[in-house]
Amino acid sequence: MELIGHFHYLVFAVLLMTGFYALVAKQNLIKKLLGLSIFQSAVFLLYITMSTREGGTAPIIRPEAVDQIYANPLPQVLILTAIVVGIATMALGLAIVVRIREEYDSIEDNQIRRMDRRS
Amino acid sequence: MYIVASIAILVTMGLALTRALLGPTVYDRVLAVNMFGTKTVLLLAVIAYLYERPDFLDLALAYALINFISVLAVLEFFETSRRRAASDQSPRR
Amino acid sequence: MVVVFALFLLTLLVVTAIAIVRSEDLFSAVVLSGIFSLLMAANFFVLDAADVALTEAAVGAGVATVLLLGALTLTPTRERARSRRRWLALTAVAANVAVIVFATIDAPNLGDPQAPVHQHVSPWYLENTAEYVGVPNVVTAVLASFRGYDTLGEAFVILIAGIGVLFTLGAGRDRLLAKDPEPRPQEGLKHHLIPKVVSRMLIPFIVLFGLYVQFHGDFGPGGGFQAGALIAAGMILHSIIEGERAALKLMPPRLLVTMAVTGTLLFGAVGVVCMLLGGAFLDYSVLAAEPVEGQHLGVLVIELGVGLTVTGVLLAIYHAFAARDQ
Amino acid sequence: MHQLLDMAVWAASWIMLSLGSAFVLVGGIGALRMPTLYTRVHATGVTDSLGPILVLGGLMLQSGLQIGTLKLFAILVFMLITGPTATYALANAALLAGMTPVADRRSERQPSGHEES
Repeated sequence: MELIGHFHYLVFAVLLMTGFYALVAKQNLIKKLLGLSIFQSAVFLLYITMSTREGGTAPIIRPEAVDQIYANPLPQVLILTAIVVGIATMALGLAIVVRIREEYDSIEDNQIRRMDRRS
Repeated sequence: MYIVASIAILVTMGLALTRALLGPTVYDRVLAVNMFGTKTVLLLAVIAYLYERPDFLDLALAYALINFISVLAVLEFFETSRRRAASDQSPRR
Repeated sequence: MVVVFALFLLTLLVVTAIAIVRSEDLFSAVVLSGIFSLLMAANFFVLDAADVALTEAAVGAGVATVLLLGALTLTPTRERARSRRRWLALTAVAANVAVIVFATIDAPNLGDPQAPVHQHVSPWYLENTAEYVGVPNVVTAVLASFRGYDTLGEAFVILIAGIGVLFTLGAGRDRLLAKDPEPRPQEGLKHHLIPKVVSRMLIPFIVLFGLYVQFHGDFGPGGGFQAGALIAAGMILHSIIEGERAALKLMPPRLLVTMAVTGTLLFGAVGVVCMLLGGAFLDYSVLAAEPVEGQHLGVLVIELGVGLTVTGVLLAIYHAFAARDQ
Repeated sequence: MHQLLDMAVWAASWIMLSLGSAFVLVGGIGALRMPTLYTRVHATGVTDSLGPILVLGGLMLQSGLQIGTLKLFAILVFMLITGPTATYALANAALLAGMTPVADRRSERQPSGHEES
């Protein structure tokens, strides 16, 4: 039971670090952005995990149900907005990648650095 | 009974994911994503009943409506890249 | 039993994430990220977060994949360079996983009602939403009313991100319209009869459903963020089918930018009106004779503002990418 | 009489749900085990229509007449419209890219530029 209760944290750790690995080790800029979005999703997952309650349901009040337990609405609010903000900022990142490609004709980090050093 | 249905759907999701990981062509992956999408709709519908909150079917409805946009986007992606390969060989600015 | 489903879904999630990072073909990675988003939504739903799941559904299925594909048409789709100092990175990452797992040993179990998160503000929200705001969906109430400042900030962040994209890529769009504004017969997927007919039939329903999510957000899962993403997805479908020029003719860039700006300004204006009526900034109780009525009105208007902003920004971003490759 | 009817509806819904699950599962196995792309499209395309009809139909019978049933019906209709369209779009994209449908696995040709390492 202990393992089931903590499995979400394990998944959070692995997802977070998978995204982080893509960010630091991969050279491709789009791959880095995908890694960033995985990293972000891991955080979303942690927050939503914290919001659940045993025997609870989504925090939409049902007047007919007495003594109903509801999940914590606050983390859900934070994550709900963060998802949309996440896609908007990822689009900004992609836009910058597209511009980099137009300037350097490459989206590989090491090649871009080499070109920068040469000029 | 809902549980049996959800287990069948979950197993199918696993199979679809395996297909998406195996490939071998990109079309197989897109096929797997599409399949995964329909299975998600079914899973969400069944779980909404399992939780006894049918008002959450909105979610499955949203997926049923917009899931195929990504497949069409893939089709358009292929068309665009093919058209570009046909029209000019020179690198585009 | 559902807990076991969640474990299975989470395992699939990890597998997908590792596959995304490992795949050398960026196109495959993007396709796999579609699966990742579906799994996230299913997980959120299982974890009792219907609103969040709806957001992830609308954003992930309708917008994220399309945006990534739009960027991929402008960039090479294969990863060329190999990973740098792969083993060093792997060791660091593994060490970090160990540290995080060690740090979460003392964390409360999943769903533990004694967890610190459930002790402070949230019981108050759950008990008093009906009295102060009077909407059944506590998430909407907290989002729009109790934490209105936060949401205002998020709306501005979205607007600023959109402005950033338009500044980085925007010129191409005006060029496209100035050069050749007439829709071409070859554009889009118009020559595919079945997708064309089906999409023309579906787009009104998607927009209608978006409006339902927008205005039903007080009672069920939904609200401005979800509705904005859904409506944007519908219009993106229109643009994919009919081609970029037809879509820009229907909703010109100027209109999209106006929508985005109007939305945020509407949000801010509600706050200012509240102040002028003698309340605090974004305290909607003063908007009507009855405080609860005022809250209702305020929530409705600011959700509308958020919806406008999200639709405008997401569509403007999409068009910025799509018009660039013409 | 009423009781008998209820029983019949109940039994029918369970039968539909289990049949639907079986079809869904068969589709999944088909997608994994079939040898070429087009056979896989076939396997999933067919079961993606039949599975939802049975599963969602079973759920509809479970819930009786209420707003949820209407939503389920809408989901079903939209899935029946979009599923085949997506399958068509996918098969069409593959065909246009030059993947020829073949019966023999060994001669499956992959067009240049789309195969992966």
